[in-house]
Amino acid sequence: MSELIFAIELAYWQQTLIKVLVAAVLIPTTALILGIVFLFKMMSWMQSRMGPQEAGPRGLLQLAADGLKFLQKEDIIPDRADRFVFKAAPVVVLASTFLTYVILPAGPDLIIENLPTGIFFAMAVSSLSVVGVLMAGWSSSNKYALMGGLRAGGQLIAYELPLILAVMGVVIQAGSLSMQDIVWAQADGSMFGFGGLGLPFVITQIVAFFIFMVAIQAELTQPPFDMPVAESEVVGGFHVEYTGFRFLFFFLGEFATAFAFAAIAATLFLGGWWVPGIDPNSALANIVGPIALFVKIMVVAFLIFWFRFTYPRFREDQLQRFAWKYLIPLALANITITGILVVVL
Amino acid sequence: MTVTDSQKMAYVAAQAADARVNLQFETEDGMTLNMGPQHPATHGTLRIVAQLDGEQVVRCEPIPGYMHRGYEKLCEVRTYPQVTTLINRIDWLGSFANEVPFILAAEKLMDVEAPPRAQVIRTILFELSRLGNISLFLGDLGIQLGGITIGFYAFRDREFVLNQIEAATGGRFHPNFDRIGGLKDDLPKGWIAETHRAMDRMRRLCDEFEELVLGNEIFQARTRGIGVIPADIATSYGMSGANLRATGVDWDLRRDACPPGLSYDLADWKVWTHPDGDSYARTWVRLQEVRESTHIVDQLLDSIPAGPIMAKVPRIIKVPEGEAWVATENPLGEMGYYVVSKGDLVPFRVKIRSASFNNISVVPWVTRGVFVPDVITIMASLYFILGDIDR
Amino acid sequence: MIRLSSADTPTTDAADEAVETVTDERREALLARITEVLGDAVVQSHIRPGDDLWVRVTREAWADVADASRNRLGLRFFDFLSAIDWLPSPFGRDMDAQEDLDADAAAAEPAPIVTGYAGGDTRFQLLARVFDVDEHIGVTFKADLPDEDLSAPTWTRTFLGAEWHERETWEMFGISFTGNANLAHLYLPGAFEGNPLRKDFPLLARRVKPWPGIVDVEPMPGAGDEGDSDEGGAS
Amino acid sequence: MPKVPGMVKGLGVTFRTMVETLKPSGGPATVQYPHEKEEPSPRARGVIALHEENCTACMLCSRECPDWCIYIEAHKTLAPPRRAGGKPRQVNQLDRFAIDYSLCMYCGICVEVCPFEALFWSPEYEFSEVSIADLLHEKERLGEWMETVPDFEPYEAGSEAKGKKVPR
Repeated sequence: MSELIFAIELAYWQQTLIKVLVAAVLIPTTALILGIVFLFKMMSWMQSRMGPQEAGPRGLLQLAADGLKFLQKEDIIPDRADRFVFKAAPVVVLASTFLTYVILPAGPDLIIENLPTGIFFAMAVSSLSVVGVLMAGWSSSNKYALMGGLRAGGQLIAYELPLILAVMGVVIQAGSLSMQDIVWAQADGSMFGFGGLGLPFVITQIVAFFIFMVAIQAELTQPPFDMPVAESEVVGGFHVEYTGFRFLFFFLGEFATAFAFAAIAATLFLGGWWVPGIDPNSALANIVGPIALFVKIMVVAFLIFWFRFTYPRFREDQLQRFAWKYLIPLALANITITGILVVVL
Repeated sequence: MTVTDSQKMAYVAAQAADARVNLQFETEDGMTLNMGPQHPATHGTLRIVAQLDGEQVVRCEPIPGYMHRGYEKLCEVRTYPQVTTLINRIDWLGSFANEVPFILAAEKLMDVEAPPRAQVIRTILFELSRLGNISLFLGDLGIQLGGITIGFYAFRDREFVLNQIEAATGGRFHPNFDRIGGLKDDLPKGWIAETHRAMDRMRRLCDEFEELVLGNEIFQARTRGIGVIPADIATSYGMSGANLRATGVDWDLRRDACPPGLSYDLADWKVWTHPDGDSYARTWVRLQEVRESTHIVDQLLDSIPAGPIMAKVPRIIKVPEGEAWVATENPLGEMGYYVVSKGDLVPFRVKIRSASFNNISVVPWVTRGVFVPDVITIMASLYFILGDIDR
Repeated sequence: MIRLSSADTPTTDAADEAVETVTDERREALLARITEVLGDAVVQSHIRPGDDLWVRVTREAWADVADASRNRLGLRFFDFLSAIDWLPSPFGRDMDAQEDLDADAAAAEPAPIVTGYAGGDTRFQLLARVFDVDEHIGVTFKADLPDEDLSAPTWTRTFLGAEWHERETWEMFGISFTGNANLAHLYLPGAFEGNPLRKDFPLLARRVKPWPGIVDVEPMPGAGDEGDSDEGGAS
Repeated sequence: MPKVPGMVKGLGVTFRTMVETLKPSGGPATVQYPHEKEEPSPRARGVIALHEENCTACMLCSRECPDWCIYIEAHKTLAPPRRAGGKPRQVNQLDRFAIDYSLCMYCGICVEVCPFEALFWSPEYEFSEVSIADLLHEKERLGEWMETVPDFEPYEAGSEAKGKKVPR
């Protein structure tokens, strides 16, 4: 447990407080990192420009400045909006992100709460955001928001299924729902009898990895699945009426969720905090682990954002068809084959 | 002045009329989605009122006029050389191309012809403005469909074309370079070589567009079979340019009815058509047109004859009495000017036939029963410039 | 296409056309076909050899002209539809500000209306152009509209694209089209008064501000007026 | 060779561009505007400069301007004779020459019609103002632009146009 590093015995409430604070700091920080590195810098480079340059060294503080700007803005609530629901929606979205962070392991002992059903919990809470999105879309009393919210609702539910089914393959192979156990399973695994590199599940579960990446793209409502927020038709979709810090909540939620999903993908398929050559039981793993996890997250996030900046978007009916007709059968087939192989081998 | 008072009244009445339109739409069945006039999909201020049943469009009507500047009236108080400044701003992306048909109409009435060198340079600039215009279409289409990256590429490479237009004419967007009987000035040194390089950049943009957008399976799923316009409907609506050629009608004013004063016959080129008539076909035809256009420019650049650039015209231009209709194949389609002269300094009547006006009037016909995202695809693939609709 | 000459006589009968040395067989043939199909509806015509063909038809036959063009003459492509107000502008160029003020007073006796190619008897004329995309030949139709009844049959039954053009003509000239149910404002705000493209509609932009070019160089104190125009003489 | 799916090719395009942008030899297509500036072409129509000595207040530019944005005031005065012992000449003394850039359409007709080479285009473009009234440039301001007027470029081969010189 985390308190062991500091060799301090803490009371339960103290532990909880620290954990809450860590998560509360992590969410904006990770969102900022993703926003700066990918949304501002990488997108700019891919479009042959340099991105923001003025705020901070090489413009790295631009997003922080934007955040401050959002905080200063007037909080506008439309006249005919359902005020309570309108105000609650961003909180719901952010809460779902917040809860996802609870089960992310960053080292053998660095985890906020090692739930035995960790990945199941993550899938469950991440689908909470649908509720927030629908609340936002419905309460805004705006047709664009309504259309965006409904599209988002349909899309998030449709892609929740392939997401979970993709995870199932990994779970079957690891034999556990706990995030830590999945990492251990990959660290202890062996490739063709050679155990030095362990067995990142991306090798055996490449189909699941593909489905997972597609599904999180859709869950994040990013291109090519960004029809719910398509700015060229529904002008931002469910958050079209939000300003100031409420919009900031959505923004943070989007990028923190991207980070969380990237972390889950890194943990499930790339071995999480585990690095070949470092004894997972040593204290060193607690220091190298977060760095390794961060690097792996950035690799996954790079893929997510690379797709985002390259592809045009699907139409809503096309992406539904894609989910139900192709992704889900594929995921089911993957589970079946994995199950058979696990039993046979 | 009493007129301003009545204008004030007209404004109030207009607000009320707008409210009435909204009410009328609201009280009918289904949901009415009002896109614009300030909507990201309507680069410019075009309002689209769509009546929806779920996500399906029952009726969709574009409402232009938010940028109507009354050029036909304004032309009646401007002398012939002054008119070109004004009509630059009709299709503001292909601005030089706007001047040409008007100047040709005036030349026809005055019975003068530009010297060969001026004709070739005029044609080159005409094609450059086509490149500047359609390259932005390629980028804009990507942006409308969610792939924003190609938009930046288009802006990046269009810059080379605009730089060439600026280096020759002095104006990036509003060259005002065409004159009755020739051109304002000759080309600066080094321009030809630099333009060849710009053409290479444009061809690279075409390749990138093909790889990034046109070849993308998602893009094809979004555009193939969407917004199909048969040839019969297209001619009935008077659609022109790539929109008409995408319906399979082999009709290009540059080749088939090139007015004297442009020298397309010096180049060896091809008119592309596509039989499908859908959004993909329109995009494909435009992409091929950009490629073809770079080849036209390349060939003409190597065949600029030596000589003067202005024919002998009087300093004070009075155009003899008569009527003339000249249409050219502008980036957006057929643009024509019906100029009526009474032998005065100013034209008596100028009817401006702009391409987007006819091209966009087909929208109510083509959007029945499509989905809301397809409205965006169709509008983007029909490609309009608001100044070209509203004039 | 080679431009041969321009006929500058504004009103030329089809008969006069033969006098000219240059003839344009394709357009003559098209005109013959039009006359054959439309019969009495053709009032007058004019050909500029190698350039264009104008045909003036009766107002009553206006809708038949569209139908015949598209379905029988092969002129399938609808180019545009508009109108001309042949009234000489009572405001001049709106430029010579001082003269303008005088012109306002003189507007009571308007100059005679002179119409263009293919003639005309009325102040307002409809103007429309159709094209044959296979034969690459076009024709401009005109029709007279009497002042007391500015209306014509609609073209929208034949050419769907005519709807917007008719709406524009309706609001700009005040010409209504019977059969076009959707004559709503296209460009102008809902309750705009007046028809801007009529010649007697003033262009406000040119009237609210004095023309800066009217100012002249102040003469030498005590000097005569003879030095007034020496430098400006180039204009 | 099997066909590469278009979606994969697209990824290649964006990745290539990123590498191109980050490469020292490539670099971005943009410039960081206030710190570095692109050189506009010498013919660029940025702002109109007035060479006051050449202006004879003939009013041509003002009359040809489609936007009515040039204001000229002048009076006649006696100038010293050209040759010693000659008669004093009567010339136009320019009192005011102003261009309202909030109306100007940058068409260049005034520069073109000027028979005495008093107006020139300068590619300078940085003269935006907070207040629209400040866009009315009087003759002193227009005279200052004269320094920024570049020399006329030589013409492309085959041209018969005569090169012109900018009075300095």
